[in-house]
Amino acid sequence: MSASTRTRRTRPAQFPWDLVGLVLLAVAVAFAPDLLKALFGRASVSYLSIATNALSLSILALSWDVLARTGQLSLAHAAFYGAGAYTTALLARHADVPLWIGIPLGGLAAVVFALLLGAATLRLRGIYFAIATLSAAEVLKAVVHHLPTGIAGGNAGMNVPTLFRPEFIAGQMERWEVAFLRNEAYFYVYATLLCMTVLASILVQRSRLKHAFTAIRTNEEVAGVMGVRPARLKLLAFVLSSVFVGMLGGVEAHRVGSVLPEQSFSVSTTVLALVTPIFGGLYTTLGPIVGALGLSSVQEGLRRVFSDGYLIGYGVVLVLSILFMPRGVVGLVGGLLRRRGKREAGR
Amino acid sequence: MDTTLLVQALVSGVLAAGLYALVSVGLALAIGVIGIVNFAHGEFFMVGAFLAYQLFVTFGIDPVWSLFIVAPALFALGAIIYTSTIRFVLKAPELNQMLLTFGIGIILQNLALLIWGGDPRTIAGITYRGIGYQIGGVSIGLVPLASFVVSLVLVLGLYWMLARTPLGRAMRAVAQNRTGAALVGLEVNRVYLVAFALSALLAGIGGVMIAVIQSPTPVVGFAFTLKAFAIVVVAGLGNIRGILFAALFVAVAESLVATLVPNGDTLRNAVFFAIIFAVLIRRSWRTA
Amino acid sequence: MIKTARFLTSLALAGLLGLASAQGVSIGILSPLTGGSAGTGQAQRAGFELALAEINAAGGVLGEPLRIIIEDTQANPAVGLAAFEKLMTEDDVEFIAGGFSSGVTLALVESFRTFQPIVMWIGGAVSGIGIDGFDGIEELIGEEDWFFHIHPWDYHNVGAATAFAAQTGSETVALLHEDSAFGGPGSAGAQALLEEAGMTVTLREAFTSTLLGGTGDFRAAISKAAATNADMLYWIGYDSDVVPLSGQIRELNFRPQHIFGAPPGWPTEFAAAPEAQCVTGLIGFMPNLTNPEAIAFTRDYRAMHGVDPDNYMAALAYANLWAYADAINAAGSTDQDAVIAELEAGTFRSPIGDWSFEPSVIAKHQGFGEDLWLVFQYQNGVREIVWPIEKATAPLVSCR
Amino acid sequence: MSDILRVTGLVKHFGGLAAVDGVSFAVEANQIFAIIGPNGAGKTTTLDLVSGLLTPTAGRIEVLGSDVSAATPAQRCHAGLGRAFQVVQPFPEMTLRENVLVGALFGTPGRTRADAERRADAALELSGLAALADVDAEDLTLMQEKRLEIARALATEPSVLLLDEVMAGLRPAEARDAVALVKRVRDSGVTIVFIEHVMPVVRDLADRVLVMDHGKVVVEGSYAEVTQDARVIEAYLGKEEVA
Repeated sequence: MSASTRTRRTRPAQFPWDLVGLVLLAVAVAFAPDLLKALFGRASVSYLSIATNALSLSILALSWDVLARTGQLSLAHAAFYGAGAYTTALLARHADVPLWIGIPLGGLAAVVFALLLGAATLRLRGIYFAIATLSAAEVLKAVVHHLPTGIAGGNAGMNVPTLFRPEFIAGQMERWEVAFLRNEAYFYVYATLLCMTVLASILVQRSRLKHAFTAIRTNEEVAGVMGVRPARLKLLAFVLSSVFVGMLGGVEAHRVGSVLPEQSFSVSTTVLALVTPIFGGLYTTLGPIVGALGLSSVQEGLRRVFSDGYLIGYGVVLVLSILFMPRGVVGLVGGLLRRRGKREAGR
Repeated sequence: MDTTLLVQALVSGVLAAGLYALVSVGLALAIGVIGIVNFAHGEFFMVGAFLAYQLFVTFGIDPVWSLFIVAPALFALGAIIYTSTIRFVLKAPELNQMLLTFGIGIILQNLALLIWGGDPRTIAGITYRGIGYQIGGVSIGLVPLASFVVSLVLVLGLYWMLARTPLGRAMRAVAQNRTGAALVGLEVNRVYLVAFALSALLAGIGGVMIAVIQSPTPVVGFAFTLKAFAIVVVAGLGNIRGILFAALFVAVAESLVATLVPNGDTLRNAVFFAIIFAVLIRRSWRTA
Repeated sequence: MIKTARFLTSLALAGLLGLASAQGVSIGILSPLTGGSAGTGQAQRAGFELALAEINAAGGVLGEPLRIIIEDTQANPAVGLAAFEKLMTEDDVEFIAGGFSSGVTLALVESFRTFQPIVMWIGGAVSGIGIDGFDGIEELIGEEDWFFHIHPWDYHNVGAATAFAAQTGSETVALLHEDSAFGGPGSAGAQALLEEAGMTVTLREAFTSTLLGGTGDFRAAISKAAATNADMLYWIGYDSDVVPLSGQIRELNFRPQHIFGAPPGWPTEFAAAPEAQCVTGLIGFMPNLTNPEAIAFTRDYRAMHGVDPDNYMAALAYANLWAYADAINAAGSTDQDAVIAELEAGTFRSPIGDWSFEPSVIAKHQGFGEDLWLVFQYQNGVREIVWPIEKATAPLVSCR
Repeated sequence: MSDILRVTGLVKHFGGLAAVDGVSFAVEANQIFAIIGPNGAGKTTTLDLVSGLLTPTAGRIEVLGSDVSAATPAQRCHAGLGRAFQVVQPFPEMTLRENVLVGALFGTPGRTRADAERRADAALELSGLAALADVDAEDLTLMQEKRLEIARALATEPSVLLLDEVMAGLRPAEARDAVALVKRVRDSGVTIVFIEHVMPVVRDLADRVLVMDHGKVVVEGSYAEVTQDARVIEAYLGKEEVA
């Protein structure tokens, strides 16, 4: 056997690149705001804002991927996001609880919806599953839209207070530094949420769940006969996936100051959740994150260069990427490394 | 609720089913024969609408006639897109195909935005948009009636083609068994090409109709495609007759709810997707 | 074709522009240039570009050429927020213009408060007044010194529409409205005002706009309105709803005396459609206004962009940029207090005529109110202004 | 209780068709039990019913004395049923070891990772696949795939192993290897129920033989007994395998 195949063993003695990566990620995001500030001064406010949007996409993508590892191609991510956003907004509006409570409860609401949806769709596969989840998401959107105005604001939506309101003290700091403090705080919240998602993903990948998920994805019947309990694990994947999206929806509702049916349950949220991991590399922890950072950078870069039609370039990147990197960015890089490994082993 | 309103709701629902079915069969062809989940189907629809618009504005061609230009044009566009991209991902996982077609959709949509702008366009100088035949207080619109008839003819024509012609038989053979079909000497790639181009053509014709009914915009295809996906799936992949029934059922249900319930129009999508969800879930739990 | 050319030039010049150093005054603009609201954003940009060319031809601002930096919000709150913060911290602008979509505006409120640049806004019409438990833009930042709102508030829109409706002689009105933050609160306000004016609202019925996932089959809602046999059909929706609604009203043989629509804009070519005949609409600017400013604006806009300024957002954007140029020039510096003082004191040019900032219900600085609005009527393929009477180019005719 | 698997009155209707129609049989511990019959006799359906992939219309299935008729496939696996498929279905994205590890990890609840890995290696060893442990499962020959099917099922530590035509498509030399493998498995203490078309294999392996036709049991007995049975000869008339 060549060295390359041996490295794919699942022995516990293997070096824990993933956990080290998570620690590096945590350290990197911990220092990123100050580093950006030191390097770019006031522009760091803007970069933090863009980075926060990229983190948001990463959470969306990675959580989608976790669910997809069981073969469940969900088109309900907007519903998880919206359920979290609306729950958070409702709590902020009607219940006198601290704002922070709303976010985990937003995650919880998403989990409840996900469990109901997951249980109903257990027997559906492939595109049938996808369309059923899409339909459920559209129905939830309509239900929220048609809740009495006094409860959820109806078509006008609801205001959601900001989580951070750093105070401007004239003479002590500049206005952009106040914005920096707020963006930094949001950045850390998003980053924490991403680290939690990454940790969940890593724990799945390191545990027997990885094999169970892969088995269910590739052949649910065979997996069942081999003792894997598909129903239970598919629901577990739904929980792991929805909880982070729900919390993301809650945090984002605070950050953008409002929830609206069209905005909080937008199909484009679902589509981005699906497209990003494919671009980056499916069924891995790294792929969806690389995909999110990659696509965010591509789009931001293009819009800075072309005032018009920058999204055409974005579309071209997507098309070319799938033609030339069928296994995503991570798959391409991994493949190149493996090939090099094989060559060296052959020497 | 008086009966006139009810009958009107039924008539409107039945007529709306035609366009639903037309958009759906094109998509069904792509999914059923080639196995491609085409996220850009709505953009073919949109391109068809803008072409009809442009032909009207530039050459004064009535959409009734531009149908015969737009259809081959979309066939060609479908063929080009198939040859340049789709055929390279036939064996790739369906998620890859989704990303590819999503990318194609973004390109087409933003090209349209660049060329035609974001403002809604209008094919203005046609006389038939507002015509309705009044029968006992119930109105039958000329445009919806015509689009219903054309859609029905096309869908049945496709059904006939799949059942009776050599090309149709080839498509069914390929749909059922890719490797087997290749063995009996069918040029699978050619069949795929035609199926995909035909799918774009059907979308394009739907687009011409929509250009008459409403305003072409870069995002005009979205609402229809979302529903078309659901109809195709609920009918069962490759089941053309099922599409007709599914389209009829959901369109009439939508129309009834929109009419009978206060603010019912805003419940259309909810009704539509609730039906789709219920059918899919029920079916999955019924079969053991 | 012009747009394609512009795209290609932007390709070529992108690098060069990036290198050009920012002397002079820069104004940051937020606009939805892609997505479903792209039409509005593009109209705004066209208006800004025309004003920019004129301002710079007239000597610029403080003796230097004025610069504008347009950022696409995609009508997405998170994207809009990042775009605003880019303008503030990377481009170091001190003045913000543009705006559309209340969702995006609400996302910007907190950051506006932090940076407190002068924000002169032509979007975000949701005042929040009259909606229980919801704070709109006027309620949130209307009182701020640095906030200047040019576009009328929702109650202005409805007030103008109702004033028009009242003088048509209609006694009964059926109200159809799209069901988002635009048409929902708007229709509630409209019903209250119509009833206050002594009219009977026979029906208030919501529909899903084609812009927001509807498939454009409005027959159910129209049938219900027709069944009430109202004198006037008054609808609030989006631009892309105009054609299907108007067609289906005819098709269903609904013949009220007046068909009155209040979308943000009207599809340009619709005038030539037979079913447009006698339809009336609320609009902020018309190319056939006869005041000299409008004639000049329409002429120059056509020369620059090759099309008519049909979307009134172009006129508002034009007014927006000129107000900045005039106020900064009058202040003689970019000092914020001085510019605010000039904005408060000044009278500015616009295609609609001279205007200035006055207080509204809450807001300290409100540009246009009900006075912005015109009602036109499609009469034999031409859009005639029928209201207010002093600007009318033709008398209102009944559809019956 | 020496019957390790007992099936009573098993019925399965597909629409109006009775694919399995009142099948009953019992398998004793450490037996090799063959199910034979012409195509469409309902053999694979019977195995699918036993392993829980299909829900029976009627009937009862007991493993080691406990009723598993309403259990999920996973629960039956945990109760001691292992299954190898006729159409080999490896998980292509995994290596052989990972394929087998799935069975080892999940086939018996509460097993530690280290234990499971040991058992997976043992199953690979027993199936003669140890050398290929790190190869991707998509790159196998048919014989290797069949071995993998068995290894995977073995890793679940079954009391009863259900084998569906493991010899189909194998060359004679490979088939001999497979027979030896099945015997080794039995010798390790596993009861085996297998479906087979190749009669010499049945003769070499089976302690008892159940003959099915049209969803019903024709006869059950030793190889010698059933091959003498007139109904069996009729059912197989013209089939050269009998000869």
